[in-house]
Amino acid sequence: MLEIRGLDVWYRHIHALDSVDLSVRAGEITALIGANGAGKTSLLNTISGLVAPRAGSIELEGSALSRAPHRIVRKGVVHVPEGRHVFAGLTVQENLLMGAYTRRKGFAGRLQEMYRLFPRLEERKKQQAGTLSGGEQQMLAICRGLISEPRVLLMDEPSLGLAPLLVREVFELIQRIRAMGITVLLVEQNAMQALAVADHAYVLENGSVVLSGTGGEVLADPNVRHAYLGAAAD
Amino acid sequence: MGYYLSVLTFTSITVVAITSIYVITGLAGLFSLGQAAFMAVGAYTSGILITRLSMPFLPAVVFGIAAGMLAAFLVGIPTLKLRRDYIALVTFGFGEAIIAILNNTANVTGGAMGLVGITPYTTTPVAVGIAVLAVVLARNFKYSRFGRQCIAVKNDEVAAASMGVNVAGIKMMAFLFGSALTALAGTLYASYTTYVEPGLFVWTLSAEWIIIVFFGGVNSLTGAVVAAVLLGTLPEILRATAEWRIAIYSVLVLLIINFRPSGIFGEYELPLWRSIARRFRRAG
Amino acid sequence: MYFLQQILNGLSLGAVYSLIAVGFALVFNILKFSNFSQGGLITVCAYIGFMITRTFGLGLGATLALTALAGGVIALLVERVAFRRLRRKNSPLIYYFVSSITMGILLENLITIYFSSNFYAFPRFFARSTVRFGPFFMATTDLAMLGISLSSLLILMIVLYRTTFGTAIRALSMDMNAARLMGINVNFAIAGTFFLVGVFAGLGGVFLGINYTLYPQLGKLIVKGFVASVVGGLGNILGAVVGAILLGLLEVILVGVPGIGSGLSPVVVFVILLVFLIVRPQGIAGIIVKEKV
Amino acid sequence: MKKLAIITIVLFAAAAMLVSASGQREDGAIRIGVIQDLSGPTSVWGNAVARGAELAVSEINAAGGIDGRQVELRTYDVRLSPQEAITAYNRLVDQDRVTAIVGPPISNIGLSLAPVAQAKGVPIVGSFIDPRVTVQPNGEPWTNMFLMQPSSVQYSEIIADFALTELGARNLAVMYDQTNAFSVSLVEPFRNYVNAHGGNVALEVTYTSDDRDFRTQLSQIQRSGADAVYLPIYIQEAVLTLQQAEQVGLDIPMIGGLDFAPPFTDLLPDPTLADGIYVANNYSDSEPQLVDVRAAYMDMFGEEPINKAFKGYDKILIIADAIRRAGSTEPAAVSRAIARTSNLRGTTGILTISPDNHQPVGLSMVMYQIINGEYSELGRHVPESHR
Repeated sequence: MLEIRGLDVWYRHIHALDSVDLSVRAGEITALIGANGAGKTSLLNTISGLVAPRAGSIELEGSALSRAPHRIVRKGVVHVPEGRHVFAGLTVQENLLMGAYTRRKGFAGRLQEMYRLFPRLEERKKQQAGTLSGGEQQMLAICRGLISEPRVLLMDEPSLGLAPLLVREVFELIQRIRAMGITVLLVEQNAMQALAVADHAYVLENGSVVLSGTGGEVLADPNVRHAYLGAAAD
Repeated sequence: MGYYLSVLTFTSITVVAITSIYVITGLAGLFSLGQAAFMAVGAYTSGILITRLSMPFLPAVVFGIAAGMLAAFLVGIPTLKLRRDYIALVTFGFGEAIIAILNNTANVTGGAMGLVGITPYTTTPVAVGIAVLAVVLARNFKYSRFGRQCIAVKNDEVAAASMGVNVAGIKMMAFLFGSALTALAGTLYASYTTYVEPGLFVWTLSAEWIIIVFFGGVNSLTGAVVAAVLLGTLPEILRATAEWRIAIYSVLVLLIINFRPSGIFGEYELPLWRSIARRFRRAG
Repeated sequence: MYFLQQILNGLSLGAVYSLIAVGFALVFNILKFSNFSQGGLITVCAYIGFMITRTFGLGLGATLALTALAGGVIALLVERVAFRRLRRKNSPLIYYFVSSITMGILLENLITIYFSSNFYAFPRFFARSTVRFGPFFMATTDLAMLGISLSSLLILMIVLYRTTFGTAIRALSMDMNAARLMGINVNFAIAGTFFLVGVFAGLGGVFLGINYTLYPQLGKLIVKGFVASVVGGLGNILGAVVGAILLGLLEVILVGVPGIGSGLSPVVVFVILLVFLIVRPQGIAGIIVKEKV
Repeated sequence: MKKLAIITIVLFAAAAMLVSASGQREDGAIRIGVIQDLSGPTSVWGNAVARGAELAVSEINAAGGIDGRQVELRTYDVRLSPQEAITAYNRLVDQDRVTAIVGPPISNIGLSLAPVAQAKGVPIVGSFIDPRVTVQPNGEPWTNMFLMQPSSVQYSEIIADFALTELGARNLAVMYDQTNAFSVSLVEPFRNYVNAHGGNVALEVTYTSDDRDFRTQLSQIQRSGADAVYLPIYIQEAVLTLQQAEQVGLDIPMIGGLDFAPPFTDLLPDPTLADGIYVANNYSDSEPQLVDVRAAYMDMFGEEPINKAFKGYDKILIIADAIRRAGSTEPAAVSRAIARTSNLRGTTGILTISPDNHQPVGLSMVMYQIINGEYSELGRHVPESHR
């Protein structure tokens, strides 16, 4: 579905991504794990057009993906950013309206779907998003991404800063998103859980892909166990 | 010859003013829209002392600088703790207030009709000498501990504070030092033109100085000084284009800001300066 | 009685300031800097409005509409020339400020070059120069200005709070990158905002021109709009209007205070400003709108 | 980084060289400098003076020049800045080697030029209204500064005398711009004259150049019971004042300064708003030589000349006359000749300059009353003490 070849990204003098190759298959959850600063977020930002690569190509179903964020969203590639980034001063409903900015037709119907998915959001639809709890904001951020009926959903650290109970809820949701037929590219620090739900996984280190395989294969890799799961296993 | 000397003198005075903006805006990241008012304070203090008390030049300059620093201290205490956007507004309001006071104390300042007959002490060598001195002082400040702290505060106040920098203190120090230089420029100006009036020190002059600093490169003292010389003389070079020259000047500045936002010099400093500074540090 | 009349005078002065302050607030809202090119823009619009009436002999309504349109187009150009590249390069905010001041100087000087060997004034649009309400009166142009600035403000509010595009502009002002990720075309939305700013400059320019005649430094008044918009709460539109009206009232009242008069009122305004910013750094807007500080 | 810096500096240096090389004098032409605000807040006047001077020079050249030599103008913009004025003066003197200079109608510029001109010797003929521009604190005239219109003292005395004798006003009010030197300079002599001649200045109110609402001041004037109000103010504020005076209901006679001269009534939304205003102007539209100059100006520039344009014209006449009388283009000789200008017929009156204070002698002002939006001439007014 999404083919990334030789992607090179620089921030002034910092080499953030070093010829990264990666493919995301349709209908699967692809997980991307790695330490802080490994380049995971840079990769998502590059796919969604926030960051311009110095070299490399990104193709969606065989045709090159535009570099302008609003065209990328129109193509159905939607990014749920790290740290939620809900529009704090807008109401919940307005946030969802912004999510549907590129596909306003049928918004009312899809809004009801989202509210069915998360009744709590409906209760708070007139409330400013900044006043929601962290978990609610995360749900809002995901719904805001889903409401445009994307084909590929890029999710950056959806479980960050959430209580364990909520973390489990998020991972259940991710599986449900896959069940809806939406392809997911998931960036997670919570490697154990991510790999458990992922069909495919990539490990990034210092801007390069060092390992890839099915979720199970990567989970079984001793280096990965040592580097990323050590703490979780203890 | 007299023509070149007068251009040189005015350019030197501009250089002194620009070093002050470099310290305040370039190093400490404070954005003063009322800096011209400190020039007015320096100019009027020295001008009044010279005309009314027949004070010699040097003490008049010292009093002028002291008055400028006192004003900066009074404005700085409540202001420097505010968010940066507000500092621009407060300094702007201060500038307007100073002009209002100058206009309303006509029996001392001459009001709108200006203060005339200031003895022309500022000769070209004096102005050039003081300009060089101001640049050397600013350079030493930049490479001193305080200069580095200023830059840290400019880049990230919270981080600087966590590293033990006294944020409010360092801002105040830069503001005081900068305003002393601005007032110095004012004393030179008054004793060169022999005539000052409140309308000379409006906020647009402060804005012009900021434009000059950015033109040269806000992170480069070399750039600020070179820009002061270039842009200070540009209207002179363009004199023959009459009413078009300020338009040409603006287009040039827009081009630089747009296509080279770090200014013509970026972060570059003359190597000579750096090595002198290093020697200073070793000696100090 | 005298005092009530003064308040009426202050309100009409505040209406002038608010047209300017709204323009400041709109740009600050999104790009987080005080756009000083607005003064030049207002001056250019005033002269354009004058040329339009002189050439086509149009009435006030048509002149306002055409000038607002022209103002919008010029504002788009200003955004393109002075700010778009800065945005693409992610330049620090202070560059926008420098760019905007320079742009303002450029616009003012272009007007100086073309128009500055004589004074010009708009023809008279209203048969009666004042409207009386019992013992009170108000200049017809002031009343029209108050009416048009309030109604255009209302329209602006409807656009911002009731349309998807307006919501997108607000979203953009809160989190530009998140707005990008929603598929909002940021360049387009910012251009749209500048168009609105230009429309306000067009309206303001014509009214300033009618009231104060035409001269190249007409835009100098924007400093009042600047003060009002900061006092109102940076980037808050309603706050800017309230700030502008308070400033107008304050100035009119101070003139009547013995010992202060017009001459020392900048000093009093400065002291009030300082106290206000220390006591209430979030601006007036904190009281009125809960939205962002 | 270094490359761009070096390129910029080299370009500047080249431009500077080019500019300083352009200062060569053409053979035979007499060069006259013009220092004006072509940009900045007083650009309207500066441009008008410059155009008036241009017209005068083109007429002189068409008539064969001065003593057979053509006249060439060098015009520099100083945008209301003493700093620019000083460098422009130095440049005109040192690079362009001008014989004399047409000065601006701005006293502040004159005040900063007086000491420089004293030192460098090239005379300036200006319309600086502040007497300090032409007279030093010790009472001696500044050698090279000349005024060609009534000084602020002469001017305000003419108006004060008119108010007292012709209007019969006793209680006078004054409203002026506290931040404007022109405005301020016209207040004190007015007050002194009125008080010394049996009148009384009942109220003085001020505003600043940033103000746009004068209704409070105008109400104060109305409540003061003054018979008439004197308004030595700039044209934009004059327009506002009249509109707002109507709103406040202030309808005592108003006596305006030069800024109430044409095209003032054209700027009003309704010219009849100015009815009842008394205006002092430097010249009369009925004088025959003015008609030709006005027609020529409109021909050349496609617009009506304003008051300052005629002054620009006359400044050239004074300089040309002095060069002819001196028989030389040496600045010092021309300066001495200007100081002895006498009975020169200009557009703004018969010009005679006093060698004692370098100000014009016996220059009357033409008084007008505006009736039905039209200027109606009341004749020239000269106080007893000026004759």
